[in-house]
Amino acid sequence: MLDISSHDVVIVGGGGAGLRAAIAIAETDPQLSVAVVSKVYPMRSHTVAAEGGAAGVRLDDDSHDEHAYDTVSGGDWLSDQDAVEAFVKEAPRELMRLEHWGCPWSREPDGRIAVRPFGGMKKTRTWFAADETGFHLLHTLFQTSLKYGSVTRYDEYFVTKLLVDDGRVQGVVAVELTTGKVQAVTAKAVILCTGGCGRIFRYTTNAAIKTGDGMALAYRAGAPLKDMEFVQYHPTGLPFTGILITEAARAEGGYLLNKDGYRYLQDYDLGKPEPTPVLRSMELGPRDRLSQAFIREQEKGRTVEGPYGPVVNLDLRHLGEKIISTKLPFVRELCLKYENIDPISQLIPVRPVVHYMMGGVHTDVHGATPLPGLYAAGEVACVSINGANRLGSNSLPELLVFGARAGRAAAAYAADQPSPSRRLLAGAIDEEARLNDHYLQKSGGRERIADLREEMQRIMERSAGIYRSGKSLTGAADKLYELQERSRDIRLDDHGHLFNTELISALELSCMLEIAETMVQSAMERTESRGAHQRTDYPVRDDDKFLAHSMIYRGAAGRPRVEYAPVTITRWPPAERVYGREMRNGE
Amino acid sequence: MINPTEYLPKSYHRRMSTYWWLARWSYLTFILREASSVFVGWTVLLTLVQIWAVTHGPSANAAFHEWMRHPLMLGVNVVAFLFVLFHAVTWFSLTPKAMVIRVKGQRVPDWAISGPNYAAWVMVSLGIAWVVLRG
Amino acid sequence: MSKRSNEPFLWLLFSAGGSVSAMLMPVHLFLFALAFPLGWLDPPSDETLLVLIRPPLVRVYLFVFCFLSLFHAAHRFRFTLYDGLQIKHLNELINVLCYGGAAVGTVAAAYLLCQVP
Amino acid sequence: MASRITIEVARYNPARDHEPGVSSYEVPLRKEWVVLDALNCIKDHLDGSLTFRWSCRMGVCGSCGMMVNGVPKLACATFLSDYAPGPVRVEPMRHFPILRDLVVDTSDFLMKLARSKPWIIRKMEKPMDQEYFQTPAQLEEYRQFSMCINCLLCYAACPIYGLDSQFAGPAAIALAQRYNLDSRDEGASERLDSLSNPEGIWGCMFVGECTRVCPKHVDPAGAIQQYKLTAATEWLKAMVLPRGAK
Ligand SMILES: Cc1cc2nc3c(=O)[nH]c(=O)nc-3n(C[C@H](O)[C@H](O)[C@H](O)COP(=O)(O)OP(=O)(O)OC[C@H]3O[C@@H](n4cnc5c(N)ncnc54)[C@H](O)[C@@H]3O)c2cc1C
Ligand code: SF4
Ligand code: F3S
Ligand code: FES
Repeated sequence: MLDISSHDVVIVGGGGAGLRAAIAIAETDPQLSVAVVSKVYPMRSHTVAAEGGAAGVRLDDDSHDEHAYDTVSGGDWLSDQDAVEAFVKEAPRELMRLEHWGCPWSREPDGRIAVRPFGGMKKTRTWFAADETGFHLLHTLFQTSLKYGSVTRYDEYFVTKLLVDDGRVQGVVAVELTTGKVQAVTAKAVILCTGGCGRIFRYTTNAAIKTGDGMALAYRAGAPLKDMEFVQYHPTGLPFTGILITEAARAEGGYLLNKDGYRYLQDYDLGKPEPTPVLRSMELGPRDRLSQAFIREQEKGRTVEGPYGPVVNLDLRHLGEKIISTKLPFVRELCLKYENIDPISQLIPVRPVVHYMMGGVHTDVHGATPLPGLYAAGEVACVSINGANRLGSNSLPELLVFGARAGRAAAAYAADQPSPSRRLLAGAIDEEARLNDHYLQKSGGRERIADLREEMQRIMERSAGIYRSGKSLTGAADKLYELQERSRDIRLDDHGHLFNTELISALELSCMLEIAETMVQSAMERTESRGAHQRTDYPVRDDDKFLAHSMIYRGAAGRPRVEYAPVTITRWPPAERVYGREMRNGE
Repeated sequence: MINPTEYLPKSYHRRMSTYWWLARWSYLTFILREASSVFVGWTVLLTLVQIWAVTHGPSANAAFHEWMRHPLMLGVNVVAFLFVLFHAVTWFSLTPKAMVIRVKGQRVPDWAISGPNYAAWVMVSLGIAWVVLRG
Repeated sequence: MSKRSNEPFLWLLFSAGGSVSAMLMPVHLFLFALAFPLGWLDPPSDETLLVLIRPPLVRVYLFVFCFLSLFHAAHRFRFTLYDGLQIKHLNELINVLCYGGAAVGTVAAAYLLCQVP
Repeated sequence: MASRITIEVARYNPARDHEPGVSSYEVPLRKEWVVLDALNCIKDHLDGSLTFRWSCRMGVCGSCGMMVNGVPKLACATFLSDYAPGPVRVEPMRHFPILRDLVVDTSDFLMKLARSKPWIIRKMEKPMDQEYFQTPAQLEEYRQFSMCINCLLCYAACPIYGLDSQFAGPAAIALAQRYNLDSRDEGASERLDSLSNPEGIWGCMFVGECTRVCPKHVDPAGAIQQYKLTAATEWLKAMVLPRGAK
């Protein structure tokens, strides 16, 4: 049973980036028909979980240049500076647009939108809606999107393949979950907004749906992935669940303490402990450095042993009930609900957990990939503004800025493309046959999905985590190869068509295995340490060789091939990353 | 937005049982609260009969008093009283949900709205009793 | 269209009646249906009662008491029938019976109160 | 604490079954496990065909609503240990058509949500570079109602929705009220047009169970009653004021 439908632009993903792109197209040209295809209802997308806030220059003492500098230095000079400049300029406008759409931003007493400090930012510029910023942002976008008649939603459709013909991407193949029907959705342009891939790792703040599907779709279709070795660990996740305790908790003045109650960050060149938060210093240092400090403390035996491995403590007690319940209500709710801890009087055990993917599908500043007709925005894409390490609260504005840009660019592109060719149908039929042969109608098979997934997560956590080495990565590559082989022998318990979530898990696993492989390969070839990529065997940054983006292609026989592309430097030449102290030779 | 899902598989529709209101305590209290309407109506009826009796001389009055003393009537009226009481209590405690009053941006707590309600209720009841009993 | 729906009107009557009956009904019922018949309290004589209800203000009071309480009860009873017994398809009939009954009661109250000598 | 607990899960596969049945599974009982962990354990290791929705595992995406021992709950925010020694009964959310196992068809809600016009409606927009000022007190007016995660537990709790699926239901109305109360919005009368009818606010009988089960303390019951008050006041105004004055 195969259905076909046709639109001008198909957006894969209904998270922040996808919805922003949809609205941008609907506003640019109401004549264009837009499809939003998403494997979950849009308001379930993981943007909903973002807590802390969204950065955009707001106060008089701040400037676009300072935001750009923080972003570039935070990214260890791997960011493309033209993209960063566009980003910081458009971010405040995008955030203001959300205010017009009804986002309940937190306010100053006089009614102006309030901002809070955030990690790695020298100025206070993070807009927030209590500590449920992503939730409010996503629902505002979703509810606003409901008013556009030109947007058609395909809720709970899982995209399995990009349709490529004549060198151009012209649609997608998707499985409708409720019926199991395979649907070809053709279009003149496709925008990938499928979010990240944190589920490749054992401990993560990411939701179940973050399985790197979009990256795999693009990669398989021939588009390169960029900077895949840069995986961000967030220093403060809850130990068992990986649930995030937002950076805002530290921005409001929380301390990180080791087992002796000592603010250990002072030992790692992150500044001196002050009673109140100092921007770009101590607890407000960047995430990569904080996560690395945790591992160092662990090596020194100064972390606390918990039932789920070592932890340190986040101390909010001195903030008092009022601040905690007005500025961090969700943090308190999460602690009470999932750890049975009240942060007003108790320490919160935390550990670094995988949080965000700096790398992704390579795009230019308009969200266009090298593959004609294919665009990408949001966490799935790598523009790149985040470089080797993303600063907290830069992702939400990135979704908006580049979601809108990709939407406009795709609309312009679609406007003068011919209608998709009939030959695409053949591709869809092939895909339907593949799903049947490989999964639904396959008999035999011994491997359980969960076993393979758990093993992959263990390997990645151990060998490609906060610190990696040539040796650990080679081992991981071998193991991943083995898992890929084993995954051919997967056994499904569920052979039905209706709402077959097991089939979806199998497809997600195949995406994750493929993306994990690109991470390991890129990490192996980058023999330096930069931002979130820390090699114990190459501990220093090597600008001569690696001030470059790694571009990974799916080569012959599906093996990854890495090339390097230059980083765009406009106004900020590479320098030392300094936190918590004055720069040595001036800025 | 338009949702293109036209074709839906055979989904299973459940019907509410006729006794759904027995399934949960809160549903039962809801139904009891709604059932109080019968006794509110009943009380009005009693009042009307009584007005008629009072205005129609001693024999009508006597018959009315006789009627009210009948055990069956007393039984019904005890139940009616309990229901009417239940109506009053739920009514006052639910009022603050429907009426949000803010003072200086702070929502006035529920008790601050239902409290005066209860107080007024007691005062009014005592007042009426006084007027009736005074004579 | 829907703005012309008479639900707001019925709801206003329901609410007003709810408040009136909550405030006044328990004490009425307690005195006349329990305390006096059971002899817990000495009832006022019938003449006293007649004197008591004679002033126009008291008659208005009694009228409002009956009228609003009846419409409160009718509105609630209507929905109890819908939901409790799941007979929403008899919508029209239920409406006529409930609000019609309340209307009849209201007219009766008016008539009786006018008859007070 | 016993180390294992029995979970009875409602199962329904439309391709095979005429009506839902029940399967029992035994899973480890761990202190930090929620019902969702148990379901995942079953799916991963015992029966891969068990079907349910979930995503965030932190009570914010609204995917995992189901009946736990007869009460609508988020599976990811409901601890197994609270039900020890068991058994725990897990069923699909009441009042919705069942698609499969624990998955219900919620498309009806999405239609109703759109009918509530949950977006800012204004006659005149400010230029994009200017903001609408909104004091914390004005924010507080509607903040509570903006916390809805669309989990639909309130629909599963509301008997009125169960009796009459035409009823707009708690969350859709609460979200309309959220925009009505937003100082930036001017769409209240437009929304009233689509909600002041027997299937809208007037359908609610103030059972109040919606508020009791809401995991985000939205208080839809309150929202609806307040909405009724506003609607009735508007109606009175329209009656009293001469036509067109408004
Ligand atoms: C816990 C947490 C807190 C965070 N806090 C902050 C913060 O405070 N500030 C900040 O700036 N950033 C924060 N981030 C990062 C930020 O939230 C994410 O990077 C961002 O929301 C990603 O949005 P997205 O639109 O790219 O993807 P998502 O919101 O993840 O959406 C992906 C969409 O793609 C769809 N999809 C995926 N695969 C398929 C497929 N195969 N077929 C069909 N559809 C598919 C999904 O259904 C979904 O709709 C946080 C992240 C996490 C995990
Ligand atoms: S009102 Fe509460 S229960 Fe209802 S959908 Fe919203 S969050 Fe869920
Ligand atoms: S439970 Fe239902 S009847 Fe109203 S108060 Fe809540 S919507
Ligand atoms: S999984 Fe997101 S709310 Fe439960």
